[in-house]
Amino acid sequence: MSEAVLRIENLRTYFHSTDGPVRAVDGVSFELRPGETLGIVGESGCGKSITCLSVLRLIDPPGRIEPGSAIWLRDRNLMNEPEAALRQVRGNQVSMIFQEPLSSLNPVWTIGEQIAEAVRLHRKAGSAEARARAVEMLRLVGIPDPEQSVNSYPHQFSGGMRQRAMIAMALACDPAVLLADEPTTALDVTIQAQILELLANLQRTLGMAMIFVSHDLGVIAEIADRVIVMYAGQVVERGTTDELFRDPKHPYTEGLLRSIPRVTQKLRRLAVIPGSVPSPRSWPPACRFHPRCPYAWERCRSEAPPLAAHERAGRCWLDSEPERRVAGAWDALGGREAQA
Amino acid sequence: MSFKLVGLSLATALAVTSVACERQAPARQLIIGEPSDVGLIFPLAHRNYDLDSELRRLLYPGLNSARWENGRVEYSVDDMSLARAWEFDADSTAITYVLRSDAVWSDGEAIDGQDVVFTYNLMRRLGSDFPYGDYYRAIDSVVAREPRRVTFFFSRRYPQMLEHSGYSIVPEHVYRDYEPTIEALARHPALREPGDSLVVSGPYLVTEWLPGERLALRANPRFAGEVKIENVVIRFVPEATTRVVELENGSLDVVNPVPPELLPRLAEAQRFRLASRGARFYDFIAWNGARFEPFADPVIRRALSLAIDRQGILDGLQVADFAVPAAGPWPPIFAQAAAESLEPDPYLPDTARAIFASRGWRDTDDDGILDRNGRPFRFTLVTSPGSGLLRSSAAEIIQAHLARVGIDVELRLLERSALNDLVYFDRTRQFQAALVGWSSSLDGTHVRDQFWPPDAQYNVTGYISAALDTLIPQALASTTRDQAARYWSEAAKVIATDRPLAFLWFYGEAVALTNRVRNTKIDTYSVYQNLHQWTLQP
Amino acid sequence: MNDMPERSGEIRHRALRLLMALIPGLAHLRQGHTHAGLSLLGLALSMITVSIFANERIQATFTAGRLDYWVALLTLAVTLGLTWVVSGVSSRHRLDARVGGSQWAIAWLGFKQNRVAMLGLYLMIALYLATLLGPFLTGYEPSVIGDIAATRHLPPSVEHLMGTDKFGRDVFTRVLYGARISLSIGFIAVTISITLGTAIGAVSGYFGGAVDTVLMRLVDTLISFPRLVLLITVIALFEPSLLIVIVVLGFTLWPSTARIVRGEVLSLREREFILAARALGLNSPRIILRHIVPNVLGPVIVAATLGLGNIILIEAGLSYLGFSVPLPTPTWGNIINDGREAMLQAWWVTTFPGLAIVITVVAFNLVGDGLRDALDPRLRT
Amino acid sequence: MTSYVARRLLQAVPLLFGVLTLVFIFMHVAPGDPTALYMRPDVDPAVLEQMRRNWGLDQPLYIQYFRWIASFLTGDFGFSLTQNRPVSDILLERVPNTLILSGTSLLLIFAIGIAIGIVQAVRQYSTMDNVLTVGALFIYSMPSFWLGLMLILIFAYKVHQLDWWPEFLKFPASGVTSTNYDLFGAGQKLGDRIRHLVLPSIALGVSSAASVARYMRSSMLEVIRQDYIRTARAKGVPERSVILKHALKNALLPIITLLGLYLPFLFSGAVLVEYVFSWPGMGRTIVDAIYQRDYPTVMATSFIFAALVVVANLIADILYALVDPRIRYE
Repeated sequence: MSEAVLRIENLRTYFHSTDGPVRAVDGVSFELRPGETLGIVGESGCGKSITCLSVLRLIDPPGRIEPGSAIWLRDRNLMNEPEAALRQVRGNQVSMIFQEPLSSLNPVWTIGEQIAEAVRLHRKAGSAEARARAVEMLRLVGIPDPEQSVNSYPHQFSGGMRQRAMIAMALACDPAVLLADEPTTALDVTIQAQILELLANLQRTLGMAMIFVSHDLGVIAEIADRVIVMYAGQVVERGTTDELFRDPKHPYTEGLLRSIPRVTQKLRRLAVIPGSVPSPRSWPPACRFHPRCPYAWERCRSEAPPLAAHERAGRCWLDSEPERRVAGAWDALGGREAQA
Repeated sequence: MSFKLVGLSLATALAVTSVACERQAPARQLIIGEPSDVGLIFPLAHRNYDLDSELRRLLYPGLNSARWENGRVEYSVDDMSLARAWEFDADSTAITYVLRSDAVWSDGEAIDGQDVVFTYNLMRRLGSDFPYGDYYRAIDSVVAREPRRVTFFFSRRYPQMLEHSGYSIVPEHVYRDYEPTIEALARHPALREPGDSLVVSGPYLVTEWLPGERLALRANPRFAGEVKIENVVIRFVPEATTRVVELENGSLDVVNPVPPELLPRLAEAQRFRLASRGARFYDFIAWNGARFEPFADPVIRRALSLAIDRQGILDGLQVADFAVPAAGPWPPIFAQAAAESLEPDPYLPDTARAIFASRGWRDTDDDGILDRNGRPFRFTLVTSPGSGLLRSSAAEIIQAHLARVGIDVELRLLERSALNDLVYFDRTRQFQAALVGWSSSLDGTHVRDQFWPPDAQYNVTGYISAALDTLIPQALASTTRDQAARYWSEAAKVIATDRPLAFLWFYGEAVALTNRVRNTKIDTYSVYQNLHQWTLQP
Repeated sequence: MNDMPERSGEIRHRALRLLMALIPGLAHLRQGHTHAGLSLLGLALSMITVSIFANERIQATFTAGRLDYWVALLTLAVTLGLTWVVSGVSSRHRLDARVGGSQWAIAWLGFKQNRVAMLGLYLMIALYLATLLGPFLTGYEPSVIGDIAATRHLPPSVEHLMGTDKFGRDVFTRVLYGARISLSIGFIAVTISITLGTAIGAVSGYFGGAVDTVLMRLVDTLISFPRLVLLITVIALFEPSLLIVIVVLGFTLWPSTARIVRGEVLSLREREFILAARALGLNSPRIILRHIVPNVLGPVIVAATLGLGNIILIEAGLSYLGFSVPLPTPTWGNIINDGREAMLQAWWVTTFPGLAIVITVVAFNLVGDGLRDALDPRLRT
Repeated sequence: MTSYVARRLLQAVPLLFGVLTLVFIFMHVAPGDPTALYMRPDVDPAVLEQMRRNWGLDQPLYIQYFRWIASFLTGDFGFSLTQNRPVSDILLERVPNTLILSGTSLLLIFAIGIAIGIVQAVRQYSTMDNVLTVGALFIYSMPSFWLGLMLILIFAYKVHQLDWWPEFLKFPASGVTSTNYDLFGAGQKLGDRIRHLVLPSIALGVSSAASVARYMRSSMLEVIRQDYIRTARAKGVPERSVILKHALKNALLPIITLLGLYLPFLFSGAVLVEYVFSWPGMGRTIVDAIYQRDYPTVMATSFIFAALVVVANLIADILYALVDPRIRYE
């Protein structure tokens, strides 16, 4: 494999308040290779979105990326770059699309203006040229009648069209990396599929790398080559999509997988991970998952498990004591269960 | 970022303004500050405003020219009169004026007898639109037998014949075709937007009128006499302090009037001088016995008067140079004043208290307020607030003075319209005591207006006096001014003794001028009567 | 065994408790609540200072037979007493302890965090105290005129903190007494306008339809007309007096409150608990009074605080045009107006009452803003 | 759009009608009499009575009312009882002056208010933010006429006595133009007008500017937290453009509605400020007319005031539609 286009090392993003730091992202490392799609999955509040924003260094005070973190874009550490250089990276080499296409588009600007702005900024293009590019991009993302649509305002688009416009805007400058932060969550299921397909196609044709953030394992399974699972600000498991789905190492991943409804399993009880995501203000000590874990034992409460440096790894003591993984532990836990 | 924008626009604005700062010294221009605007600049439309009258006389001289001399109005012919001579007929019921041959309207038309006839006819035809009916009521007819000879025929011989035949004359050729109502005349283009096209006959032409802001005058080249100051601007500045600020900054040369509050300050300044208009106005308290029974007693009225320290108030407010305590309705400016004047009531609070006690008013319950039969000596004094008025300052002090002798005065301030309504128009006289002012006439007739007959509109206390019943008809029947003046002053003496009102003081408004302005004649009759003769030192 | 240190500790403890009982705020200070402690201590100290300096006047209270002296004395005693009571009670049960209590307790906590708003609150308390204590804070009478020539227009000095006016009256005294009128005008007028505005707004929003249309047209009419012109016209109709000014201000300022309340009610009307109350068959006045009014109280209180400042400004403007409370009753507007003509030689007569207005309005606005932030978490930034 | 404007104007008719009816009733029930200006002892009370009859003041109130409505509908504002001129002439002179003064103030209010609000929002909780917040509050709490008097005292009086004070910062205390205005060149004329406008428009507008700044600050803070601002930043837009291009237009939306709200407030202030600065505008006209019971002038001026407010609200709504594409008036 060729060298990583993006490599995150020990990323820590804390929010500082008078009651002490909120460790939203706490030591996350991963790498993204050219042309691949990396899925990041986890419940809301686990730090996925903050990780994405941190990559572009779009963290506002009181949030701060702690020293010691490194964001390598090929051979540049974005942590050491000045703001002006970062602006050259944003929207140009690394682009981002967001969950809520309506609120993420400026309501008082036309779609065309918003796409063209990035082109004008990064390509030093004139307004006619930028506009032409906007039309081209709209056509590329499959918006009908792009010459007309370019003059439309976001509120005149449907949800799916808005997300397509967002994608057009993000890809207008041919970025090497696309950060997609739950781009399909707010959409209808049918539209979701269309957008996923569009993203997959575009990624293939444009040859860019993509980080795809979602809480939906089904979506991840469809689009990602490799997956990292995040819990409580940390990476708890990584591996290829296949490996991960076939044989989850971490009980959290296991729990997530159990909660996916399957068409094949008629009328089976659908499992939900008991308890709720802990507050980032005070993560549980030792293994952060232990209060919700069906297998947890003494060690989990006293000692934090490490994440091995392999391509395939899980942050769990079960790795060293696999015999403790007993069947039926989930059911015994008697968490809230829902009817599928 | 946005700071730069703001800064830039500020800088531009300042640059532009600084261009205008290169103040050229105004070329021979006199700037006058007056509190309120003029009305329609048409002599027959004038309101009871000082500036309206001043401007009327300045722009539209009458047949004769009036001056205040030796304590009375004297009539003569000079450059401010349209006639060069007049004569009475044998029985003194007709006056024939000979018009000056060099008198022309500002548009070049000659002024002739027809203009005079037209003017006096128009007065009559205007009806209530020209409310000052005295001017024509005794005039049977005005006849112009020759272009330059006009004769006034009066129904009888009386003292004001010269005054009444000396009203401003308007050009017939300009207003001939207009319907005789002010509303119709006001639609004349020259009156709607006064400028050079406004036909006048006095020393000044109107160049521009910006209502509410200023009126600019320019010397009339067709005026027969000499005009010293080419340009005069009258600015309307309602706020008295601002007027004085502008005077001290040099952007005004004349301020009329100066409120009492600012007199001491200007009196000290070397660069200015103050000219008094002569003590013609008087303030008084009307005691309405019908609404507060004790006031019906002349002895109580005298005691009240003794309890007010007039000189103390004038000294305290530092206006003693511009006002004198009053005893009756006869102002000190009149020629007869010196001989006939009475001593104003002195300040004798102890005597006052003794008088009250003699009438049964004592402080029996020890609350500081006199009482009789369980009723306290307490009444409401109405007056109007208003800047520039001596009396509105004085009200509070009078309240304090009366409190010292045990009288509880409640002040009630009414807006001026409402006060007029209450005191003068509403004949049921729903007030107990009123602190108001009056300006004396120039011949003594105000003695009738204010005190006779008992049911007259302005006789607000319903004052009755047998002596006046004989004196006033005699005064009215007089044929000469001297004869009438004797009766008027006699009547004034009667009134002073009866004290239907507490006369407080006579005062004259003061005009402030920079020392550059010379050769002014400012008196009780007029401020700007000889404006064209004023000079401006560089 | 060794009870000596224990005993001395006991004594120290007792002495300390005695001291804490004697000196208000000390307990708070010891518990680390510097803010509360210092304000209590300061309040007590200033009251004691006033008592010492106004000794003669306090004694005069019993002979003068004047209401304002009694009010001042009462204020002095009550304030002093309160500092002890509050110090004793609240140092033990602090309000903070009751977190999770009502919405108001939470709002108070939020308000307390806001330093500027607290400053406003302190200013407001100081103003009201000064107003009530008026007769003890000055040695002069506001309306008594003495030897004018000798005392006229004296510049500020130790004798006359803010100089004297054209009648030789002490401007500081007049400003102090003027506060009484200006603040009470504001207070009563705001009460009227808030009550009226809340009632009309609630009715209009709750019933909607024709009632709403008619009432809101009225509100539009009143709002779209320059307020001062309206006030002048109305006051010219009657004659200016304290009562008329209060009533007219109160009855002309309600539309903005009505608008706010209506907006709140419109959104409340569709909420579950109102629908539930309706489904239960409660009658309209009951629903409005019991369910709607309490829920719009927050914005109304904010409007009231901001309106108070506004009314003081308007009253001053009316005074300037001669349309307010007649002389010699001092109001701040009156004093400014009175000194206006002497502005060039006696700047102090206009300047100090003006500053008094500014500080008062600032205080009310600070409190109003603080309340808004505290009561409406959405606006917290 | 045209039909929308027409509909709005039509809706304003009952409002204007209401205002005028209110004023009519208040004016005519108030004591006082326009003939007072002509009152003099030598004037026969019968003549004054005749004047009142000529003006129709002896008629029952409802007849006066309908008569007045009738002439009003035909566009006749009547004849001023005290100035002896058609009311329309008076208004033609006065309305522009008031519009110049309030217009300048409005510009000042929004320019300064918006600029300060932006700075405060961008530097939230900084020292500058706090200083500006407290400063704005102080200014906001000043009575406009008092501020006017103080401005005159300082900038039109005291500084005139200082030699070192720059000439162009010595302002005139009153008036609209200098007396020798007509002799000036075009540039000087403009400068002269601006010099006369400085103090009154500050006295009139500065308190509202402070309140615009407060609104702008919170509006801007609200907008800055929006997702599309994050989008803009993620596009690599420089911070300055993020604020001035992406955020400003959105943050201005609630501010535009203030435009209509401030006009009545400004007109109220104008009544006082016009007095202090001898500015011949509508405010002074209406107060004088109220004093003198000049009914036709009061009615007509009230109408203009209310009509201007209606128009300003309409303009605000149209502006809103222009800035916010989501709103379309059909």
